[in-house]
Amino acid sequence: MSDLIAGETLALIHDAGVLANERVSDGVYRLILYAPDIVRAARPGQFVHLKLSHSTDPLLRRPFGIYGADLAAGTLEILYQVVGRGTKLLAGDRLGPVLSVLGPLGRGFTVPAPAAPVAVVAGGLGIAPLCFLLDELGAAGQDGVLFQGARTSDLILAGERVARTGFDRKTATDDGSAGFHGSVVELAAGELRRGRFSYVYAAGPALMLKALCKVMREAGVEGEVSLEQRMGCGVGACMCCSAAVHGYPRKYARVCADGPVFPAGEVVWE
Amino acid sequence: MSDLIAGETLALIHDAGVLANERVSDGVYRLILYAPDIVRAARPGQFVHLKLSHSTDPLLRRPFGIYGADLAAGTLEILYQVVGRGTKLLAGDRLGPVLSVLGPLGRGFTVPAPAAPVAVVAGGLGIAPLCFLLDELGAAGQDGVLFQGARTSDLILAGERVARTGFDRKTATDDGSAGFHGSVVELAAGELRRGRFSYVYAAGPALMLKALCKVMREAGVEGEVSLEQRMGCGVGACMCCSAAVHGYPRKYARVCADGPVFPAGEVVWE
Amino acid sequence: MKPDLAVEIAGIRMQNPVTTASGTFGYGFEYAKYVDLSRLGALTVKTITFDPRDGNPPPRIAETPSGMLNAVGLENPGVDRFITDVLPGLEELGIPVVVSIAGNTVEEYAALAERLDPAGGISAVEVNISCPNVKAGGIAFGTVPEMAAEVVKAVKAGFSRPVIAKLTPNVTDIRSIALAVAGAGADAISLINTLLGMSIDWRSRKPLLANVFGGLSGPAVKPVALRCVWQVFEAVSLPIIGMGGISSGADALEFILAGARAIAVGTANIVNPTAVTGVLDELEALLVQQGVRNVNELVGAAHR
Amino acid sequence: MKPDLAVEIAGIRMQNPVTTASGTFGYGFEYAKYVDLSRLGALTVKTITFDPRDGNPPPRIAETPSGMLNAVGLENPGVDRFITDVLPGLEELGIPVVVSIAGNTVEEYAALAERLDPAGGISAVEVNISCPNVKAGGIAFGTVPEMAAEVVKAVKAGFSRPVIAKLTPNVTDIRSIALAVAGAGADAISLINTLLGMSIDWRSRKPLLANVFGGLSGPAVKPVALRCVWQVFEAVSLPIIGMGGISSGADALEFILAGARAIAVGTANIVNPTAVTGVLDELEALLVQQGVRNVNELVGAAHR
Ligand SMILES: Cc1cc2nc3c(=O)[nH]c(=O)nc-3n(C[C@H](O)[C@H](O)[C@H](O)COP(=O)(O)OP(=O)(O)OC[C@H]3O[C@@H](n4cnc5c(N)ncnc54)[C@H](O)[C@@H]3O)c2cc1C
Ligand SMILES: Cc1cc2nc3c(=O)[nH]c(=O)nc-3n(C[C@H](O)[C@H](O)[C@H](O)COP(=O)(O)OP(=O)(O)OC[C@H]3O[C@@H](n4cnc5c(N)ncnc54)[C@H](O)[C@@H]3O)c2cc1C
Ligand SMILES: Cc1cc2nc3c(=O)[nH]c(=O)nc-3n(C[C@H](O)[C@H](O)[C@H](O)COP(=O)(O)O)c2cc1C
Ligand SMILES: Cc1cc2nc3c(=O)[nH]c(=O)nc-3n(C[C@H](O)[C@H](O)[C@H](O)COP(=O)(O)O)c2cc1C
Ligand code: FES
Ligand code: FES
Repeated sequence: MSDLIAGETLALIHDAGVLANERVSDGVYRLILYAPDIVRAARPGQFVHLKLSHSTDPLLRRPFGIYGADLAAGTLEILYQVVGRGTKLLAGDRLGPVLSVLGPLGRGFTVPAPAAPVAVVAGGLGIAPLCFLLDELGAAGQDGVLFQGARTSDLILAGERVARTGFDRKTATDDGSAGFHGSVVELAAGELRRGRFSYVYAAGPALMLKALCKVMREAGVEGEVSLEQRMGCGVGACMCCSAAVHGYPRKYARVCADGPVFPAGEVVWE
Repeated sequence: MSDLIAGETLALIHDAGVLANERVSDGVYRLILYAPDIVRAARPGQFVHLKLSHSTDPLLRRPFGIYGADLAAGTLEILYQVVGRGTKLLAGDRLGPVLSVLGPLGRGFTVPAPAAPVAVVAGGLGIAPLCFLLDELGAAGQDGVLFQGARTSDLILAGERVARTGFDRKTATDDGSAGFHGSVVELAAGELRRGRFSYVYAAGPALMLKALCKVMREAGVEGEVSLEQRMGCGVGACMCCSAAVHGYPRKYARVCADGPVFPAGEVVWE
Repeated sequence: MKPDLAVEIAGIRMQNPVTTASGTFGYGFEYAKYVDLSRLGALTVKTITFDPRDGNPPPRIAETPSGMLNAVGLENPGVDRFITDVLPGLEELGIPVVVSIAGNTVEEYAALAERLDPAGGISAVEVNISCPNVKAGGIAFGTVPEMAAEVVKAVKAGFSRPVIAKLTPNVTDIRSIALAVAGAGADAISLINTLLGMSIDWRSRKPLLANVFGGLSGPAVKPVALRCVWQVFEAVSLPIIGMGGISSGADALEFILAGARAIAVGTANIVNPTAVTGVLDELEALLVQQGVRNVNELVGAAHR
Repeated sequence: MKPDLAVEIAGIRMQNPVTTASGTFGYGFEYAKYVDLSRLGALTVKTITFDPRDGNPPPRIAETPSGMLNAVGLENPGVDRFITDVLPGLEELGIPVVVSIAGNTVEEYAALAERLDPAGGISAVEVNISCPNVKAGGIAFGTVPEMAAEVVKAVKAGFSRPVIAKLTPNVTDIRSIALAVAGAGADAISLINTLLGMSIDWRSRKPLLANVFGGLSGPAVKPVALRCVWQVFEAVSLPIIGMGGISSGADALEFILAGARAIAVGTANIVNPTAVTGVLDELEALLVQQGVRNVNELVGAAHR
């Protein structure tokens, strides 16, 4: 029945105070919300669905992975990039003091990992949910390596946050401005093929995940990937966020409720 | 050709800085904009057309009479009441630092008055454009009496502004909480019928203006009234703001471009 | 004083006029943690078809000014799994359940009606006739009066409780469709379904939806929906369930004044999981404010 | 590199694809102080009728989510005053002028065409067929293929320059109307006119527009308009002038990709008097950004 009834995670909807909303890099911002109840329930890989205007335009909520959840402070962190109307509003000067937050939503990463050491592979903003994962893997005493890729050095984000988790980091940039000159999948492929890691977690652009899944299959290593899809409700009802994944009663799974994290081997890439 | 081509008033569209936006009474606010070019061109009875959101909802501009225009400071003042979505946004905490202002628009009051002493009759927020008129009548050395009505004493607005013009003020409230207990038209009717005034200016709710025009006709005194109508463009092009007024090639005049101020005797009241 | 909110649609007693628009509220369960489902006037569930359907490939959704396009393509588990897995849970809610059905042939509609008829816990079926008729070259059943009537007749023949016909606004004259389904025995009319639209991504120079076309819904369509309710109210005497962009109590009231006896909340659920009870609470507050004792007094009042 | 923006619609050379939507830009003069009119690809003026028309009683406008309703009712000075008072001023602009015409009978359309034919300074007429045909019981000409064709034929017979047919989206199948007007000799197709809608004031419990119904326009209708352009582009080979909610260069580009050779800015003018040149400037900037040398390359490109 998993396709008919949403998982019994606790999810809430309420207006959260905006504590900070600051630029951290070119077109990238960090948002800190006061949302203690959501923080208490949040698991790595889950997301929150934010309403960015009080008007009917833009109409829909926007999904963002949970970057950090500070139980003591009751704060939730989001790391986001300005790409369109909604994120522009989010970064703009008319945001207002509170935001309607729906979450935590979806099924996150498996913690602790079924096996360690782990490879954590991040592309671009994919680092956001993976930071929260690193926090929890660290707390569970598991270790591994973070492979982090981006277009350019300025977008190798979250340096301090990663450092605090104690995980090793290897970086790659498309333009060679930092670390390995090339894709993060190429960077990680050698070690994956050599069987250095027992489990993989990944988030990032679809093309990167597709390439990674190919390497993982060849290397015979299992893991989980976080998918992105345009969403409506975020709660598993509207069937708008489908992605082709094996193991569901029909062809498509719902990214919002069955995912966003799926077993790497089950995702069907066109 | 007045029905086909808008009057050759100078009108501008630009983003004006919001200098102040403060509550002056229950649900009534005063907005101060920095708009020196508009101030230079503004005449009493004209209005500005404000865009209250950067989104497509609410879509249309909102018309507001010019309450004050300070040439030296380059500031334009609006006095407005919160009645619906647009004015709620205007009074809200997400307004932002600048507003798109189109104006000054329309044909205002005749200044100086064709004959004095004048009766200036204001109902509710109708006081806003009439304050600017009082400034200019005063500057032209003309005198008369302001009859000011409102629902209740809190809405007898602009006391200080009126005091500065030196005009006498007589007030009326529907609930008797200040001045004459009844309508401002009843209050003014006696003196109008006795021929105490040579000319009348009025602005306020349609029903009040209709009643006043009846009194004026009976008393044989001429004057001008400022009409309100739902508007689109504000510049005389879309034909959305019509009001039945004699003296135009067809049945309807455009409130935005032929008015908002019309000869009292020409307005057709249903 | 608490106003009387109860209404009757084709013999179904609803404790208030508020239901959910098919396809925007899943099968109800998904919203159980946000909304007390037992407060709804009725629950209208996502359209089911005879066989399971995968639906369209993604992307299936695009945002538009004050609206959204969807091209879900009627993804659903099919009538049999619906009856075994979903229906038992719905019966427990204690509110009327409306089951939306669709088919590509008249026979498919008839088969659905027959399969659902013996199942317990269904107060009415809503016939979604916006689907393409595969036998008539893909013309939607709901766009031709005779075809719409034929579907309704077939469902009436196989289903012993009330049948609601849900009309599409993508027609030249919605009154002629309403008259046709009324003549065919429909017990009530739901409207509107989505407006046919599309969206283009100028960067990729491609349609944004994999399916090219999608259905437009949300506040943007409210003026069209109100007009359809108004026209149908004047054309036929069947009770109307109005929908299209309702996201507040004031919106709901406007539909009631235009002639709707019940109203459905659709896209607003997708924006806000508590929307449907929000609309209900606001509607009740407005009626109190206006001193209305019984909501039925206002049905179609704007025509008077 | 500056892209080539010139397009040709039915033999009319436009320096760029941007024109104004009839009725939203008056006769042009009203905007002369906000916009350099000589920069437009063409000026399309407000619909004129044979006799002067008072239009509908107020209120004529209502705001809706991301849109507006209007019920102006074709207020205009009539063809004779248009020719004597307005046309001479338009000729001086040095850009193509498109005159929109409407009538309640086929004869009225024909009479308008004949009256305008000898007048100088008109590049084309745009036939607004959204009006009710008084002889056919008030059914809009544009909703029945045969009636639409008849009007176009009558105008073609009386007018020696290009004739543009402007279609209404309030039909079951816009392709059938497009095919009919193409068959009747239309030289180009404009679309869309407004969607039929209404608005209710829940406080007064009355329709907000004195006319009850009005035409919905603005960003809200963009998905419907794009869909119509897409469908008509696939159905007929005539050049298309696309409109419906265009308020940015990106919007304009989406219509071009869907199949419009020219585009018109409508409601956006009402919101912002400089909208039409704003759209033009943004469109040009987008083409530069994308390295497009000639805008004609993109017409219909999303179909490929
Ligand atoms: C589970 C999940 C987690 C995400 N986490 C993050 C994060 O931590 N940081 C971050 O910067 N971004 C994240 N994204 C992507 C983020 O949701 C989009 O960048 C954002 O919705 C774009 O909104 P916009 O209005 O600026 O863009 P527009 O392109 O104007 O948006 C138009 C519509 O498309 C949708 N859309 C556009 N891009 C995406 C996308 N990549 N994924 C889903 N919907 C999209 C929007 O939500 C909106 O409905 C995540 C997406 C998903 C699905
Ligand atoms: C020439 C002129 C001068 C005005 N001067 C003032 C002033 O100085 N102070 C002030 O408080 N108000 C003034 N008004 C009225 C003011 O324009 C409306 O109160 C305002 O538009 C309401 O907007 P809303 O979104 O809050 O209300 P809503 O009811 O949500 O607005 C919906 C639509 O109706 C229109 N509308 C509603 N009420 C009116 C109205 N009375 N007149 C015109 N359009 C209306 C809105 O502009 C909008 O398009 C003036 C109106 C006109 C025509
Ligand atoms: C995501 C989505 C899925 C829908 N699925 C269905 C459906 O399965 N059956 C149906 O009859 N209508 C379906 N509709 C249409 C709605 O029931 C409703 O008629 C329409 O959206 C207008 O109402 P709204 O503007 O409140 O959403 C769907 C609408 C949306 C947005
Ligand atoms: C106030 C107003 C008046 C209009 N008058 C006419 C008209 O006289 N003739 C016509 O063919 N279309 C008329 N239209 C329709 C527009 O030309 C255009 O087809 C429609 O508004 C869609 O474009 P938009 O969304 O950009 O406004 C009018 C639209 C508005 C908003
Ligand atoms: S977004 Fe609605 S089901 Fe996933
Ligand atoms: S508002 Fe457009 S003509 Fe007056």
